[in-house]
Amino acid sequence: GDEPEEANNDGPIVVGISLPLTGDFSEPGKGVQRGYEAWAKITNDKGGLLGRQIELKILDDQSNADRVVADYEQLIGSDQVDIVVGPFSTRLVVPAARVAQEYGMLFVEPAGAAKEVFEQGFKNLFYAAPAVANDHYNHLAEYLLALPEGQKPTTVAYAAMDDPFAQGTAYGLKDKLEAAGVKTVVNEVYPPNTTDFSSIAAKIATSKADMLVGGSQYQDGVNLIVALQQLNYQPKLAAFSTAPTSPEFAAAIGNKTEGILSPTGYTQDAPYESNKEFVEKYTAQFGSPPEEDEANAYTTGQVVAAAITAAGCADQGECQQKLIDWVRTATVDTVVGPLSWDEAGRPKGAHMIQQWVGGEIKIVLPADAKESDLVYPKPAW
Amino acid sequence: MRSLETVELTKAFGGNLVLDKTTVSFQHGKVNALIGPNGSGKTTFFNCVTGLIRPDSGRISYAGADITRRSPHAIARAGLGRTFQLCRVFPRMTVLDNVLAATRPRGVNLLRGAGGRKETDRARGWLTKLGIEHLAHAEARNLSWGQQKLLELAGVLMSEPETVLLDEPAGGVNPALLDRIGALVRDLNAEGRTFVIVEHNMDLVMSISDHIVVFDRGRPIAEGPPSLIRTDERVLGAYLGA
Amino acid sequence: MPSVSKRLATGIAIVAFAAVALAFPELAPNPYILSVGIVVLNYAVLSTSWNFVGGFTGYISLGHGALAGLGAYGTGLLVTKGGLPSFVALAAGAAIVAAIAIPIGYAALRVRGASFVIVSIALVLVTLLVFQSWASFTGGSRGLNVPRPFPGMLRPEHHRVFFYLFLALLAIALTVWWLIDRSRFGLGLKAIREDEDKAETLGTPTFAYKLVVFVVSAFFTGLAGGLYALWFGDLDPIFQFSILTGSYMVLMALLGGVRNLFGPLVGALIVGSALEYFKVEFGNTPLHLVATGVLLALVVLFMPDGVLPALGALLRRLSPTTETSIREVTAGEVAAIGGEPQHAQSRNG
Amino acid sequence: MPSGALLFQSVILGLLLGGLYALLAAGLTLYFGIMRVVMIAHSAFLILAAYLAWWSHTELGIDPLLSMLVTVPLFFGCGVLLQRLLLARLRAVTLTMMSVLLTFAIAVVIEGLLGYVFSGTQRRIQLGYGSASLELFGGRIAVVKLIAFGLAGVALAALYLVMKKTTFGWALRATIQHRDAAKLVGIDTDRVAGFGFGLGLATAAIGGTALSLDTTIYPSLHWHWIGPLMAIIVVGGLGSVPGAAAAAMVLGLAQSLLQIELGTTWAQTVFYLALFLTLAIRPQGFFGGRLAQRF
Amino acid sequence: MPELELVDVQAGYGRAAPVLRGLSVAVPAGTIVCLVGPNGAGKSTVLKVASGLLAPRAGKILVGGVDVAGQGPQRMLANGVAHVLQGHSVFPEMTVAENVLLGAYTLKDKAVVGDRTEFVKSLFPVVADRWTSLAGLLSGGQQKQVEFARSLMVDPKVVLLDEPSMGLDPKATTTVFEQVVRMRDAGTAVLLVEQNARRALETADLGCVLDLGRVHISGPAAQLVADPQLAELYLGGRPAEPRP
Ligand SMILES: Nc1ncnc2c1ncn2[C@@H]1O[C@H](COP(=O)(O)OP(=O)(O)OP(=O)(O)O)[C@@H](O)[C@H]1O
Ligand SMILES: Nc1ncnc2c1ncn2[C@@H]1O[C@H](COP(=O)(O)OP(=O)(O)OP(=O)(O)O)[C@@H](O)[C@H]1O
Ligand SMILES: CC(C)C[C@H](N)C(=O)O
Ligand SMILES: [Mg+2]
Ligand SMILES: [Mg+2]
Repeated sequence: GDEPEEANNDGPIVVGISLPLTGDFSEPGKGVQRGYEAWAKITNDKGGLLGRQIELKILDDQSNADRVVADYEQLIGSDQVDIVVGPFSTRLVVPAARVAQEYGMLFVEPAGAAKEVFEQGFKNLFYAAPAVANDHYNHLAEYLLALPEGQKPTTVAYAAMDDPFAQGTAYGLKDKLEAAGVKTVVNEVYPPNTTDFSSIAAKIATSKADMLVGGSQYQDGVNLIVALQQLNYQPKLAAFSTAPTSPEFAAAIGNKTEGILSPTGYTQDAPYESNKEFVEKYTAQFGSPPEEDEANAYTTGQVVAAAITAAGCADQGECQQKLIDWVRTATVDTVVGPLSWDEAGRPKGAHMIQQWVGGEIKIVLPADAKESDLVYPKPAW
Repeated sequence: MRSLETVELTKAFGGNLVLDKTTVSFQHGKVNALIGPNGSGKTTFFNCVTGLIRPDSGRISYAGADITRRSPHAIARAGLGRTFQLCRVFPRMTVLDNVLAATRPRGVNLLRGAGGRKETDRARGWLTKLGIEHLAHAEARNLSWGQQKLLELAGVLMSEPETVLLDEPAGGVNPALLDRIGALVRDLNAEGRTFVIVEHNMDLVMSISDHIVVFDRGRPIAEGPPSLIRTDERVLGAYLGA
Repeated sequence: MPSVSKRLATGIAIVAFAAVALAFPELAPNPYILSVGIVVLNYAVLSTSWNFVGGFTGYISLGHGALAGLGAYGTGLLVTKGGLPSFVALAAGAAIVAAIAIPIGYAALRVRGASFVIVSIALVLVTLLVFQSWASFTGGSRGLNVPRPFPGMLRPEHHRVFFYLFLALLAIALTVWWLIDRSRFGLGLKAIREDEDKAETLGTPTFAYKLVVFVVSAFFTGLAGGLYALWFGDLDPIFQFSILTGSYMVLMALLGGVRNLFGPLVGALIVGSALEYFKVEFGNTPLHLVATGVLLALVVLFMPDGVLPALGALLRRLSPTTETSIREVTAGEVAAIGGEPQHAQSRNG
Repeated sequence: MPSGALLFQSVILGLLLGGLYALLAAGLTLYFGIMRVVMIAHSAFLILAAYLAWWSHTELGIDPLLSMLVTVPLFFGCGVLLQRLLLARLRAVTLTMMSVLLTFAIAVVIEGLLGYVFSGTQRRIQLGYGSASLELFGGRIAVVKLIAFGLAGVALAALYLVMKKTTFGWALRATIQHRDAAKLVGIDTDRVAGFGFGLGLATAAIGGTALSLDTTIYPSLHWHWIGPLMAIIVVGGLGSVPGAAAAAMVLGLAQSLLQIELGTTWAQTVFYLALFLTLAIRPQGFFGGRLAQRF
Repeated sequence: MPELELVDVQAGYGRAAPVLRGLSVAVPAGTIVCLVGPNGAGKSTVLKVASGLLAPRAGKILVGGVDVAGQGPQRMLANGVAHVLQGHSVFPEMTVAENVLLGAYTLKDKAVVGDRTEFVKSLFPVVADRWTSLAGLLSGGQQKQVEFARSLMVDPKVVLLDEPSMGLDPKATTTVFEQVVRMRDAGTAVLLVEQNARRALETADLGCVLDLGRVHISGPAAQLVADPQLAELYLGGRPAEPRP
């Protein structure tokens, strides 16, 4: 019996998720898990959706692309969940989305930011965050290129993990700077499982580049920074994707965080009213305020919820197409602001730039959202 | 007619010159023996001839053809079969399979079934002649030392080489059987097989061989029929001992 | 020489398995179970392919994962970059793997025992590095997406088709293994396993034999890898070129029994299902690794020859008739037999 | 063309790395060359030791180096037990082959347990002196790497002396080469083999601690190490501790220098190139060691 | 009381049928007992049982009157029982020196070890000449010489020799037999297995013919050599003609 029994329709809405709770992505993966749990709790406390409670079914894919497919296979084919949402990180999102597609299911995801995600011809995928990887640094690029000649960094070193997202962010910035004639002196790519960064660091350090851009997930960013500290390299500016927004970041690099930049799609003090509720209830539930990954997951939940409420159904079968069609044309208010998507599922917003200032990470760009001024050149680490 | 011969065959291991410009020849259709003190290079000589180790210099020819740099299996196919001094049997095969494995398939036959009726009977025949037929289905590694020695002999005979090189076939074999092995060698020789036997058991050597070559420090020091060798001064000095 | 009863038993077993296998897609309660079935079949084909080398020559390769990976990427790249039709690409891909296997085998088969194992491990790691670094061609760590051979086909149907494809491939691999096993070529290979030099001096061209069987093994491994690529769609170097894959092949073959035609299949059924079970059981923890490891250790320690031989031994102990086919004879008897073999035959009672 | 500064810096890094490789490879050489055991789990124990160092630092706040006071004897014990309880059960004939699988199993179990206890998260010790470094003619030497190098040197020397100069070393080699004969000259073969294994694991404890000072660790990291180490011991000549050390130094340096032109990933292939070359040209290895094809 | 005595010993390998079925031999001190028999009769097995390499399934093993059945080789050596294996048992990847010196593994007294080393070097030239080369690279016979030399490093109460002359050239063979006699004269109990049966029996005091794991016949060595049936079945062809 593949089609869901009627009983389903007043039982709980089962939401199937596979997450990298172990392996490379386990840190952000757990963040995403917290985000989903917060969403389920907050929604259920308000009486659930269509009068049905939300029930999460979470599997661990160990950051393993084979497992992620098997997991969604199991969730959809065997466990007959009503809704599926995405895992963390592009590398897992792409295969997962394909399974959903071939079962004709809606697939909203919190962490498939790289452009590749939207080039697979998915008809069911929507990325629930403000901007795709390549646009994460847009505001920073504008800022730098606007600097007067003397101050503008003239040489830049790039080091990016061979990961669609990580590279996407770094290269997005690289393209813009090179176009404006800023010289690239080092351009290193390293595989995800790299642990020894001393030789990459040696290249960067001896190149004496003004600015450093790291296309990182988490640990690789930390390792690179420590290796650079060992070689006593002091750039005028250093930007890393995702890593610096992670709770453990500061301690991991011996609290020498001052001036480090990072793009983010989310800030706890964002003005949107659903965000106030989120931050406060999340903090109540987990004891600490949410970060980007938690927010992305929560956003995903918000999008799905909106779709379900609008379509008035939540189960496998023809309902899924209704959901997809609705999201395609909708604009959903989320904790990261109003989101809408193009036909490939790209969000149409932009990321902000954060910087560590006085031991805290603060929004510094764009000017209208900033909580503090951008510190340039960055102090020594 | 000359069967197996070497010209200035030389092999040194590190500083140790084991075969020193050895020039010998063994007679076709005869039972030849190769004797000499421990470490005089007999086994090394066999290893070179059968291609298991490459000589440093010199030539090896068999039945007129130069086989110096050929690979062991090519040499075996050319008609030279051998046994090993420290027996080499296929430990986890049965005794029967050990002997069957010695049959030499060619070309398309490769994919044909192994161990046909005829072969099996021939194999058992050899085992019987050597007194280990009753062990046909035992695993070779469980055989006693001497039994393995006999099994190895059965193997090489099964492969029907034109020339058989035996490295100490009597080592550890019961003397009662030795007489039979001696007789067997004689019969096969009568059928036209050539033998080269390395052996320290002088009773056996003297009783079965037509032609004896004596090695000392990798050089032939004497050649000839048993009668001569038995009394040769150098041989007595270097090997037999007065 | 297998006894009649044993033959009968095997026959029945084969028919039974075939029947169940063919009916499985209909019996499977949902597409997920079917996909599990495919994974298990894939394992069966892989370990059977591995057993061409491991079983016959005794060369333990932990590197067959690399060959499977090459098959997968070969097929994938031929489809995406070469624009070949999926199944043409599959054949071509496997052929390429076989071709690549020639130089690899030529280098690797020169060393024996542990050195060979190390080379095989190195093979996996080196291919991983290449496919990770050569991003422009292979897609690097971002992986490679293989277009579906049957576009638009819904997933359950897609699974059904591939289940039968894998089943067919398994059948072919088993047949070839069986042919070699009973052939003189096979006997030569086994001789290599036992004592390579000795086999050589008996006139077996050991190197040629090893190389041939290695290439055959590589070909089937490549096919399995390629078919998997077509079924699965997403290739990621880390998982395509992983030592684990190769080790699973070894584990399964050993568990079943490397000297048996069906050993790897049995092993795959056990391990494959076990892996899935562990995954469901300890989904959120890496305990499935522990379970796998413990299983492997137990096999190595207590069933080094595999399940099937263990069962066989058990049966033999239960039925004393086949006990000790080794007669004991005194020197006297030996002497008596010696002359005329025909007595020997009559004594075989 | 890389700048002189970069070259010099790479040489320093290469040597420091080589030292660590040398120590890790030495342990493998011991099992493999002398005991005929392919110890796939060696690097897993390495990571285990690193985790213990990390744990005692973060949980108990003691310096990772002190953790060796516990881990070294602990690992020695494990080694003895491993050998006595598991490896001793393998048939001598198939020892090499089966040990591959058995130790592989152990490696996987360790990886799994590490993941279970510490999760798959990458860990890194945060040391006060973690980013400290000394200046040397314009090049920089990280203090932690220097410490690791020192540890490696000392451990290697000790190991070498034990194997070559003590009767234990003799007894161990005898035991492996002909167990019955060894028994018959009065060697307690079980005990000796056990100790031999313990010794190997003890080096893993030291190596792991050294490793933990300066790299991130995660449960599956051992796969990343086993390959290069295997290559090193073959190139160095199976069974030769000095050989392994020399090969490690050379390859470590080569890797570090190649990274300048080729980048991290391609540079790692140097190990496997060296491996294949060795087997093609000189299967017995380049620095002594014998009979590679034999076992 | 014999130095070594096996009483009704049953032994075998694994689950297979027994190899020794109730076998008894006694080796008095200062005597050479020679064990002969067809291949597979169980001679080596007897020695393995006596030296503790193989635990008997039943029966007594008395050393100096004390039952030591089931004790391992180490204990046996401590009891004064030494065993030289059949075939090749050098430590192939250790030098001749290491091999020989390991023979004295249990000896603590440096001086004694020194003297013995000199002695065996003088007996077997190859030991001296190849002192530093790996034993595994010696020729078959040279290895046997090294093994025998190794066994001479200790002087036990009981020596078990499994075909010590196999693969040796006539000179070395003579040396070995001389040493066997020397041991006997020094009061050692020697249990000698030989396929070079006639020569062995000529040297031995007592003989014992083994077949299918049982003692077929035993008695004074000289008597056995003379026995024509034995000759035919066990000792080979013609009765010994006195050699020149
Ligand atoms: N692989 C090797 N490496 C080094 N030396 C070797 C090697 N093989 C043999 N030798 C040396 O060559 C010499 C001759 O050895 P070989 O085995 O040919 O003697 P042999 O005549 O067969 O002696 P035996 O009668 O004892 O069998 C010996 O001194 C031996 O040490
Ligand atoms: N490891 C083993 N496993 C099983 N059976 C064995 C084993 N070793 C020997 N046998 C069997 O035990 C019997 C006696 O073996 P043993 O080695 O004692 O004979 P032997 O008298 O020494 O013969 P040889 O003169 O050939 O050395 C033989 O039939 C042999 O097949
Ligand atoms: C912004 C991040 C959550 C995106 C995610 N790291 C990715 O790989 O796409
Ligand atoms: Mg010889
Ligand atoms: Mg014996």
